[in-house]
Amino acid sequence: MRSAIRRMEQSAISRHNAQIDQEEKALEMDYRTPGTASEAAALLAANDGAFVLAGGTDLLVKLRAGFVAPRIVVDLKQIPRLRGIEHDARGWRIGAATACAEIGEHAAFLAAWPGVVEGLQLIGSTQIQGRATLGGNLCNASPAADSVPALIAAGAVCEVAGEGSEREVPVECIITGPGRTSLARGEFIMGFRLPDPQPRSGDAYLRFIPRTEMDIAVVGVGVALVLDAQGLCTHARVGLGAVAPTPLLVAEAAKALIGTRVDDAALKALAAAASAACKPIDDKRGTIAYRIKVAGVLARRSAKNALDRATKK
Amino acid sequence: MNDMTTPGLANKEMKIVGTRPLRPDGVDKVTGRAKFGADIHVPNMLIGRVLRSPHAHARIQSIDTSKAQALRGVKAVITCADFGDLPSEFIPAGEMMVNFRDMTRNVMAREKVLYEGHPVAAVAAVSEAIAAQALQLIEVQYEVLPHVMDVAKAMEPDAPLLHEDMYTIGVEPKPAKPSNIAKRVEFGFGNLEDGFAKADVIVEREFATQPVHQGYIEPHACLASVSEDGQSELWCTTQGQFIVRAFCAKLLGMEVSKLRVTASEIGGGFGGKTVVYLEPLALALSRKACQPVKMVMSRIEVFRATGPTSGAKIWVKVGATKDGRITAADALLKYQAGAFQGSPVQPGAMCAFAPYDLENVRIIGFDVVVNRPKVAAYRAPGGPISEFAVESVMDEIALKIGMDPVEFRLKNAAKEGTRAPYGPKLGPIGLVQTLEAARAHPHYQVPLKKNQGRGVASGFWFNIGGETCASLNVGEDGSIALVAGTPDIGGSRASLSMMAAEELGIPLERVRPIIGDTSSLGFNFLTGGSRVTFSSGMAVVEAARDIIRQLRTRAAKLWEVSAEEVEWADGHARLLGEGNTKSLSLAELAKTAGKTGGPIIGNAAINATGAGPSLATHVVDVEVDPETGKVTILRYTAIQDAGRAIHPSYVEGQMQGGAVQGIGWALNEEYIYDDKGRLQNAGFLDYRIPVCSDVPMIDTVIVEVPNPRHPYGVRGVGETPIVPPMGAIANAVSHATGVRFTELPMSPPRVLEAIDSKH
Amino acid sequence: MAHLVLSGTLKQLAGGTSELDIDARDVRQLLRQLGERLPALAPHLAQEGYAVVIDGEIFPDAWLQPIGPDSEVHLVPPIGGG
Amino acid sequence: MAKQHVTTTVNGDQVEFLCTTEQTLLDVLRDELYLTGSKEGCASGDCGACSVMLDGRLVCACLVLGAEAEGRKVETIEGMAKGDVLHPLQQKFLEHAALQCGICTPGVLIAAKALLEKKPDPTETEVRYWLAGNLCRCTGYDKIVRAVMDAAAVMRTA
Repeated sequence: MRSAIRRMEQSAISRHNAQIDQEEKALEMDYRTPGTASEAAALLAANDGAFVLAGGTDLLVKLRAGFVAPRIVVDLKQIPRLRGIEHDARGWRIGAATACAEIGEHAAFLAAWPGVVEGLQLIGSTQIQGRATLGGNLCNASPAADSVPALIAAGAVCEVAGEGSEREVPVECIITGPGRTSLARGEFIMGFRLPDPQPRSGDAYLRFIPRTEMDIAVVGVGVALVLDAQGLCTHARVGLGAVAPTPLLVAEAAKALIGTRVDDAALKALAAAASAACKPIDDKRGTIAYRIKVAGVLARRSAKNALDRATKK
Repeated sequence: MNDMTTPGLANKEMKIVGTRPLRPDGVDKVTGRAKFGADIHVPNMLIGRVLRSPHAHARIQSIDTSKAQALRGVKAVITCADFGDLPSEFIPAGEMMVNFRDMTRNVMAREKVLYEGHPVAAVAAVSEAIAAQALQLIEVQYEVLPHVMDVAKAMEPDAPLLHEDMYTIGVEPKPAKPSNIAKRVEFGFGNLEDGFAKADVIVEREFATQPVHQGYIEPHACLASVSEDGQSELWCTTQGQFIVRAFCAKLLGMEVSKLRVTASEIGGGFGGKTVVYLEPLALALSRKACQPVKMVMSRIEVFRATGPTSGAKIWVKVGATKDGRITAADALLKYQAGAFQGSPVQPGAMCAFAPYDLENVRIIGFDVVVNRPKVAAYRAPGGPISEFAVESVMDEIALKIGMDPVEFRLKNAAKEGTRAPYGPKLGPIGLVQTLEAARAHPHYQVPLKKNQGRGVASGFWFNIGGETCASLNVGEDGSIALVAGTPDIGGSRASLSMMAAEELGIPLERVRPIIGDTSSLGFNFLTGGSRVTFSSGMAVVEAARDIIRQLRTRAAKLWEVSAEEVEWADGHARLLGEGNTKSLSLAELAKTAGKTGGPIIGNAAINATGAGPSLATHVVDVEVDPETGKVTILRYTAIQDAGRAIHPSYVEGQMQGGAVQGIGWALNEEYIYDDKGRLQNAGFLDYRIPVCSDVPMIDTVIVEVPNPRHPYGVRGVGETPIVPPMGAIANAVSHATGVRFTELPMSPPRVLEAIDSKH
Repeated sequence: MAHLVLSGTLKQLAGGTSELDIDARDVRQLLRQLGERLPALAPHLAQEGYAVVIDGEIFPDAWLQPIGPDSEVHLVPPIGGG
Repeated sequence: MAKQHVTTTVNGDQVEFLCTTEQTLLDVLRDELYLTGSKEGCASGDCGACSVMLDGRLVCACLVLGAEAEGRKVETIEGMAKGDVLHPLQQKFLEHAALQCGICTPGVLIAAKALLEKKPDPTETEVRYWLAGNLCRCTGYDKIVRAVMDAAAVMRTA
């Protein structure tokens, strides 16, 4: 009798284990390193649960915390077109999987777009800089991504690759909500295009964090502006981060600067417009009231930095 | 008990004590060779993982582990059923009064889960992945109960009750109803009414602090191996291998001699590694699986389920005359204990006004349970919380009567013979010296600019002694193996070797220190209470003197004289008397030890008493951004009475580290829970401890008022440095902004709100 | 006779007694006599593991520590540390 | 579970290992190669205790997959001293008592070495910001910063 029970238990357990074997197989995570964009697009399109790996600074954290369970991890870093910084007739091109540290070390790009570099250099520690990428920072789709407001302000455009397709999309059109992007299945970002900066132009990025480093932005503001020979602002773009479900391009804030000398009155109007554009939440990093107020403060300070740079050019 | 005083100590010229040699364990630590808790692997090892409660408060209706047990690769699953229940009584365990009913429930929930992260089951499996999978197969049915996180709310009569059988201790008659108030304590003397009647100025304020975590960088880790006959080995990161042995043996119903505990190198503790979490679970899993089990906490688990120290609500009222003499001081402290009784409200109450010489004083404290992890000791447990509030009020009084805050403190400073608020008279202490050093320091004269402020605060901590053993084994070449029983958490192998070498009169390099396991020495209380350089130092000195007695006897035998005719000086036995030049070095005596009676070892087994309080005064300058509320620390000077600094670099290190932990506590560190009692910032990203770029150099001044009850005058320095920072910084921020800050942390949103509401 | 001073919680538990002279030559004798003279206090002292303070120096768990004839004695809760 | 076969260079030696996709470089270093000098303090890139060099770049080993090490060069704390000669940073950390518990020390040393290779004469502020990703709870950073500055001075004159 007892042995019969034991046999029954044994068979139940072995059935259970067989099921687990199958589950294990199903849970197995594959790792691929495509060498071309089309190979990568095909892998991403063909597989449910395919995740892109660029710098890994977000994906690996989510993986360890059990927030994601990829079936296949597609490492894009072996695709030559996703690496490096180039300059051509259209301006600057940055491979989407280029490490931020590498971009920060590029003297000519730093001279051209100091605000963009300020933003991307604020992504995490020195160690994170060695891995984090612009493509990853954007596609992680955090409202607080540090590189995004400055890229938006700079008018950066993404090269989006898909299965048999390529298209260009403005940075501000990629993130559609926290953790969500407008990219279709199989699509990924290959690179970022930035124009050559115009004469008498300047850009800047500032963020607020409780410490001096290592925090996620409570508020981030990128400002890019162009002056005419008389010092009047002819063009401006303002990007805001961490104050709404997505980073924002704030036309009203830009309007506050255009046609002015970026004087105190204009800066005050800019701050008011930036604060008015905020639709933040209360969370562990800041309150609604705090974010709205500080967005205005940082918009003003950031615009001043951009102005200083434009005046020196 | 032990008379270890050395008359004329101050005049004795030191060769090693007070210098700054390289630490003996240093090379291992800069090369990655040092083995910390998670750094060992043994054959046939399993990986253990813990299933934790997702609820802040719930009744456990059932736990079904059958599916997890059946999973291939799972070797053991345990729940509370694997631990015997223990009655609610305080019994001494390793020098502490411990309620094992609570401890067994904290390591593994029984009837209820009392905080998010409370363990409910654990598994051991052949791999981490299988262990993780097994956890998902354990089915727990909960009846979710209302929870309470706030200390004041938990004290209300209709608050959700954590323990149906908790009746407040310390009130007569015993309360008729159970409550979340575990204990009421009161200290003080004099007549408050009379005192306040004499005051020209009275300041009365309420304060709030948040729980803060010790924040050691090394997560809890251990490896347990129980053999079929019950012989057990445990390797773990702990502040006290003997305490771990005492706790685990009791929880698992083992004889202490069957359990050998080895302390790994410890990657920070600050009080947080004075309790057990994983250790009894790993032993229980290993006992069931008959294989070694390694367990390592994730950072998330560390935040959810270990430490922290209490959050609190505090009320303080102080009266003083116009000329700056305090006439009365009153305080009410409500400390969160976490899920089980035992907040540090008692020492917090004892310390609150201890830096002051008072005639009329009262402190009342409440120990209150809430649905948070059980608090653990954290550097000067209880002191920083109450003294933050008191130091803020003292600053405000000084401001009101127009007196310099250092001057005000000097007028009221406790000194030798002052009656402490907890009763007895104090021995020699160095508070006045730290205040005078603060006033004389160039920092105190630096002019301040707009939006900048300077704050001052003093702090008191007791320091402790306790049971301690040490042995010194003389090798055949005269080198010394030093065995201490207190884990080295910040350089104590250096200070202990230095005292041994100084006593014996030999070069430091001749002493090699190790931390012994629980079978190599008699019982040692843990590394904590700033006791190691004091107590283990005392034991080492006694062991060294034991050796010297033996060496003199050996030399006397060789010279055929009596031991009284032989003195020990500069590492040599010397024959006393006019014209005698006979001398034998330690190495020479060691070489012939076998022929003169056998190997020479020095032992000490003591209960160290006579620990002296260490007092400190900190000065800090801050700048506040009036538009964002961000506080920047511009300058920081920490001044402390060390009694005697054996290795000044490591004394400074304690002062600097404590100050920076205090900066974190003051400005950014806090626990953020959602409305269901789930922790929202269980990681170093959003639990914001100071990073390197957040702080300036921390200037230090070591004051030395020797402790007459220690052979080298040592007081112990590790804890006091975290007492003054919160008060000092709050005072500085208040002066920079013109708004009095009474809530920690002074995070940017809170500071900005206060500045804005001023206008 | 050593002079014992009780304050705060202990005074309340001792029914308001704040000072008493005790003929004790060491800590164990002191605790034994306290048990006889203030029975309400004794269980509390034992459960909490109170330490004896003799002339300003704290002695936890030191039964044999001598108490001088003119000593001032206090009782304090045990101090731990971090 | 199927494992990846990886060939890589660690501290100048070619090594091979098998790992699953989810195993990080830190897991591999510690649990497969038994190089336990790199520590896990957070597993999320916030503490820097696992700092290593990957093809000459400072990274957190907990944020790199083991499989990504294929064909790369990894440098860890175990390779910092040459024979019995400590690196000047290691020596200065000992002289300045720039460690207490020592758990963060390997990561701090690797990060500081990367800084001095890039910037031989850093200011205090540069040192502090470069090391902001290396948490230390014991020292308050004072002696760490001094040790790095002093090592930099020694290395410049060497």
